[in-house]
Amino acid sequence: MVFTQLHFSVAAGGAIVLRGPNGSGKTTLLRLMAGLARPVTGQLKWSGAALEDSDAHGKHLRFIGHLDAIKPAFTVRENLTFWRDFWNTGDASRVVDAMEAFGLAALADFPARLLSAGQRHRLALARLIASPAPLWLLDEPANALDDRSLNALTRTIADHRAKGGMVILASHGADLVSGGTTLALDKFTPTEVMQWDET
Amino acid sequence: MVFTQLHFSVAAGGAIVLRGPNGSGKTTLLRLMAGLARPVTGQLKWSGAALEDSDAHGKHLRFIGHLDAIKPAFTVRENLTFWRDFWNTGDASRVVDAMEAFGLAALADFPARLLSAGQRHRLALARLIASPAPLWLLDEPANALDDRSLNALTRTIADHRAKGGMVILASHGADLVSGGTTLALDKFTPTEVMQWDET
Amino acid sequence: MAFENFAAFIDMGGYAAWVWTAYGLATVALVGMLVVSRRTLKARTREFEEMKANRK
Amino acid sequence: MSVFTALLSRDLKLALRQSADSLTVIAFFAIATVLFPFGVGPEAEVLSRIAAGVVWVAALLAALLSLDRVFTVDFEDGTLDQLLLNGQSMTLVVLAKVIAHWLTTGVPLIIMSPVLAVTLQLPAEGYGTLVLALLLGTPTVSLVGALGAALVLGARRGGVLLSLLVLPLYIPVLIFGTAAVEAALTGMPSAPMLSILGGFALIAVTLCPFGTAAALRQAAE
Amino acid sequence: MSVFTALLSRDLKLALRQSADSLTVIAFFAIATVLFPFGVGPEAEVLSRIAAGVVWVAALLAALLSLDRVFTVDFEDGTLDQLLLNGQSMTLVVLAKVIAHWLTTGVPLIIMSPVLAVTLQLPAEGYGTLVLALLLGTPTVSLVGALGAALVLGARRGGVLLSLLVLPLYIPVLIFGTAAVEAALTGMPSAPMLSILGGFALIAVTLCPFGTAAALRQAAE
Amino acid sequence: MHKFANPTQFMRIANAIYPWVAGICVLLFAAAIPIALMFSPPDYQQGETVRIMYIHVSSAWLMMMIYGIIAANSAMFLIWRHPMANLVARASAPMGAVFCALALITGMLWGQPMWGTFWVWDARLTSTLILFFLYIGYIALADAFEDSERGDKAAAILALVGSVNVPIIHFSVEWWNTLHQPSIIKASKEGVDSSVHSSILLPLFLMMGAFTMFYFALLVLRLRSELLAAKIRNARLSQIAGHSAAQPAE
Ligand code: HEM
Ligand SMILES: Nc1ncnc2c1ncn2[C@@H]1O[C@H](COP(=O)(O)OP(=O)(O)OP(=O)(O)O)[C@@H](O)[C@H]1O
Ligand SMILES: Nc1ncnc2c1ncn2[C@@H]1O[C@H](COP(=O)(O)OP(=O)(O)OP(=O)(O)O)[C@@H](O)[C@H]1O
Ligand SMILES: [Mg+2]
Ligand SMILES: [Mg+2]
Repeated sequence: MVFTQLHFSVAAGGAIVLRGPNGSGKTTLLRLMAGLARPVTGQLKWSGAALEDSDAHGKHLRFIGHLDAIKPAFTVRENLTFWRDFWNTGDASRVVDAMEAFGLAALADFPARLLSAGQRHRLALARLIASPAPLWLLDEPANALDDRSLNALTRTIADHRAKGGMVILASHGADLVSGGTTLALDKFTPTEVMQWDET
Repeated sequence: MVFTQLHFSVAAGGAIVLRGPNGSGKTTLLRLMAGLARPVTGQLKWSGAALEDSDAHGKHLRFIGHLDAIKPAFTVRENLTFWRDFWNTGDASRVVDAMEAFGLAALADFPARLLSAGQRHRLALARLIASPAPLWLLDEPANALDDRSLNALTRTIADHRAKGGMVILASHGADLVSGGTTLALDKFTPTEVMQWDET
Repeated sequence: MAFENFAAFIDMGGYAAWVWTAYGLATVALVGMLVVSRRTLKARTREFEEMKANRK
Repeated sequence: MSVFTALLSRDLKLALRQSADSLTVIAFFAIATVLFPFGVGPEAEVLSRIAAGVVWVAALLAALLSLDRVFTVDFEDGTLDQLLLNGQSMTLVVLAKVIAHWLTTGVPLIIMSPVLAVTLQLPAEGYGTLVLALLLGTPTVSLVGALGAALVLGARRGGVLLSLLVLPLYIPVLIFGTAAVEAALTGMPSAPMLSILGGFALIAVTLCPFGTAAALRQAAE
Repeated sequence: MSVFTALLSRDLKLALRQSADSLTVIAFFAIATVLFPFGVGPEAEVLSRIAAGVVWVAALLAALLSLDRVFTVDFEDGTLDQLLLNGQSMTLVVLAKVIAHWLTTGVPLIIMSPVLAVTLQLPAEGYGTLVLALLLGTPTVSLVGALGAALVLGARRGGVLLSLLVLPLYIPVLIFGTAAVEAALTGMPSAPMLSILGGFALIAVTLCPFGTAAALRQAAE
Repeated sequence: MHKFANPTQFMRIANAIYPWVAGICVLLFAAAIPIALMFSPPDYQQGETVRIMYIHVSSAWLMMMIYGIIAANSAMFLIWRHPMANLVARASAPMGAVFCALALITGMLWGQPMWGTFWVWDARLTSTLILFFLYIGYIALADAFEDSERGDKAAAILALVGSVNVPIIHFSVEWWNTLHQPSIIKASKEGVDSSVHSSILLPLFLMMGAFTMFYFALLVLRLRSELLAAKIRNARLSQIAGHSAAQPAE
């Protein structure tokens, strides 16, 4: 699939908000930027160099999508600890910070199976703090969050940017960043990989 | 689980909005009202009579929860048609009306697997129109919807109430009903099933 | 010519069942592939032409 | 009845559409049976001695496999909640699911069985009885299995629990099922065993659907 | 290496916590083997004749069962996406998953096998070789199976396809695995068969993880 | 190389050589069949059954060659994403499966009179059977996904991994001592095996050539229809794409 004519870049501390109706390709674009999908034409660059090795690209980013990658059998703490150990950035104490930032501290030893929808989503977001990375790709991070958590998220994003981090997020309603670029996706055009000259 | 001291009723054409932070028990309360969970003490009444037979209670309501009950292998149309046939209220042509109301008509013959997050959610909501019932229980119906679809939902709810229908919904942000009662759930207190007198 | 007469040719030194089945099946397989491939090609061509015509 | 017919036809359609589950079962049945000659060696007399047993065991294992998933998918994607709100009777829902399960796995197993019995060199006298015994035995397998599957829904050790609950109940079916074929092979009457199998099916059909409905209601709470 | 150790320990912990999957496999193995005396009859000489074959077939089927789910759960709940973004190497991820799978299913199967061989009246000379053969054969089973499971992720008939892709590749393992036990029983050297099994494992370990990693990457696309 | 990646260019070349390939194929068959069936002498050991060999060995050769072609094209598809390479692999697979079945069946038809059994579990027979299953798996996997691109890639990976089997088939007679015949072609070069006479090699080579040309000719036909199928899919996709961002009426 290709997005025809899309050029943009994020500087350190910058933010991009993707907007557009359902099915306009926000999720698809975010996955592309995460390196989970490959562009048919065009390329992704990181610090000026084209990205070839998508294995290494994963180091630079955290992607939080519609699916929350939570194991219901593990407690909140175990879920977070696993991802911190897996990426191994930030030290182990950040797991606690992350739970505090998203109001999960009281639920730390609950199995994730018992969480409400909003709590699950907050647990997914807490990965951003537990194991830091410069680029955050967030797909509708405001979903199912109550007002308090929304504030917490806004604050977290602002902190991240203040430290030179970058954020690209898709959103329908809430305004989660101040002073970012807005990218309006309008109509999504999937095309086949194969291209030929009609003669 | 019990909610201590919760009394409320909905009249025909009425609406209740459940509000409260994540984990305050909105989902739990909605499932209770659907008859999917049973209250430990207290009772549900329908038209003045206590509900004993939860099998029959299902006739009165549509419940749209966090899980969307969509079969990815079926097309949009097939998904809707099955639920209409299953409940067998409203005639078959309503499937088309439902798809139109939620902007799914063009996607009718797409397998549901290909839908974006918002489109899936719209498909779940379309069941409300495809097979009508007097009471609608909606758990965060605004999730993942773009502005247009949000309007469509608001309109659908207004229509339903104008025809004497009842709506109870949980919501964080968007205001989906006008002139309904708001019920603020604050802190959810799960208590043990067993109760006894201290002597 | 390795055979004295036509009957010997058919008999294949007593191995008629094996030899002729092998050749028979090989013929069926090759001709079958040819027929199937040509048929799909024709069907696809027709479908494509129809599609082009409909678009105009 | 709309509940019953709509659900039955949906399940059949789904089985055809994403035949994964029911085809897995059949493929498993076929492959499990065909692996035996590899493992045991191709001698006809050993194989024909164990043929009926192997076919029955493979069929039971295959059914067990498919049972694990009769309700899980619906449970996980929220369909079960909606099914509970059917407004009529949960027993109808259960019957529709069980019949769909039997049609999509039991029947194909029965149809496949003579073919597989050939590869295991079952003597010719056994085929009729084998098919009859499977025909009478598989409904019990589906009914009992559905009850087990509903009981373990959402349980942490679903799969094992299911095997542990259900397989002991299958042993009588297995014993009478193979005994019927043995009888036919040795020229004895197989009718008594077959009627016992029929009796099991009757007991199962009167008891299991209610238990299953109650278990499903419980699982959603 | 954090990727490898974190994932391996998570998978092991998960297997202990919600032991459904790995316990199912063992229960299935045990039950499948134990059902045989019921189906085939208890005569010692028939049973001991087929014992090695039955144990091997049951072990392969049990492994196949568990393989269906090595990646599906992670695929469906979004974990796979995150695993792909590990920043190091997908091959490490695959190795961790395969080793976890082998430790939670292969090893228990090996440990169970002598017990089950007793119920099937395997002659005493066979045990050592049976365990050795399983020890050399099951890693191949896990490696090849993981490749198959990754290839069919999200496919329409995942389960059958997996059987179709993977079971043929298991045939050599089955043949040499039972041949080794046969050899031990008849007093012949079983070392040649065992070394071939080892050879299969070496080929599998050099090829499969890369294929599996590539397959997972494109499954997420 | 990259010139061939363009479907239009590729098909131009393929269509240009098609009549030649087809013509040579017909000529080779016209020569091979009478020589194989009538004019070549029976083998001193195997008698007239040696005539089965011309088909057996030709099909066995084709099934291995086609698998090699599929594997090579799969690699090109995965690495450079040449869409044409994918189409070549997809179009070849069913033919490979048919030749593989033919090799198996003719082998069995030969085995019964020669060895007294249709089947033994020797290394060459087992590995050939596995190749057959790999073909079936490839075809099933390629069609198992709603998204055809996923099927292409999954099948390509399977093809690459499965390619270890091809050398195993070929060298199995040397690595393990088996019932199956050792390689006649190599033996004849060294002049060891007196049974392999030019009177047998001539029809064998003719038949192998005819089979090979048959494959290439049919490949061109099948590529044309694969390409049409891709065009049709593409057109459909762009038709629905216009609606996919459909919205409720304002
Ligand atoms: C089902 C049974 C059989 C199978 C699957 C089979 C398979 C094969 C294969 C795959 C080859 C090609 C090997 C290569 O080119 O590297 C081959 C070649 C050959 N086969 Fe068979 N075969 C079977 C039965 C037989 C029998 C019964 C005979 C003769 C008694 C036979 C004689 C030959 C000969 C002479 C060659 C040519 C050897 C060479 O050039 O490598 N085959 N067979
Ligand atoms: N394989 C495919 N072929 C054709 N169209 C596809 C395919 N996969 C997805 N689509 C279409 O692409 C769109 C997916 O877009 P995406 O999920 O990126 O939307 P989104 O902007 O994230 O929407 P939402 O706001 O609902 O989350 C959908 O309209 C879907 O129908
Ligand atoms: N079996 C249980 N035992 C104890 N607590 C439970 C149990 N099940 C759920 N809970 C708690 O009950 C709450 C669930 O509430 P519910 O899902 O109704 O919240 P909600 O208001 O819908 O939240 P959200 O806005 O996030 O959807 C959670 O805090 C959860 O921890
Ligand atoms: Mg989206
Ligand atoms: Mg909720």
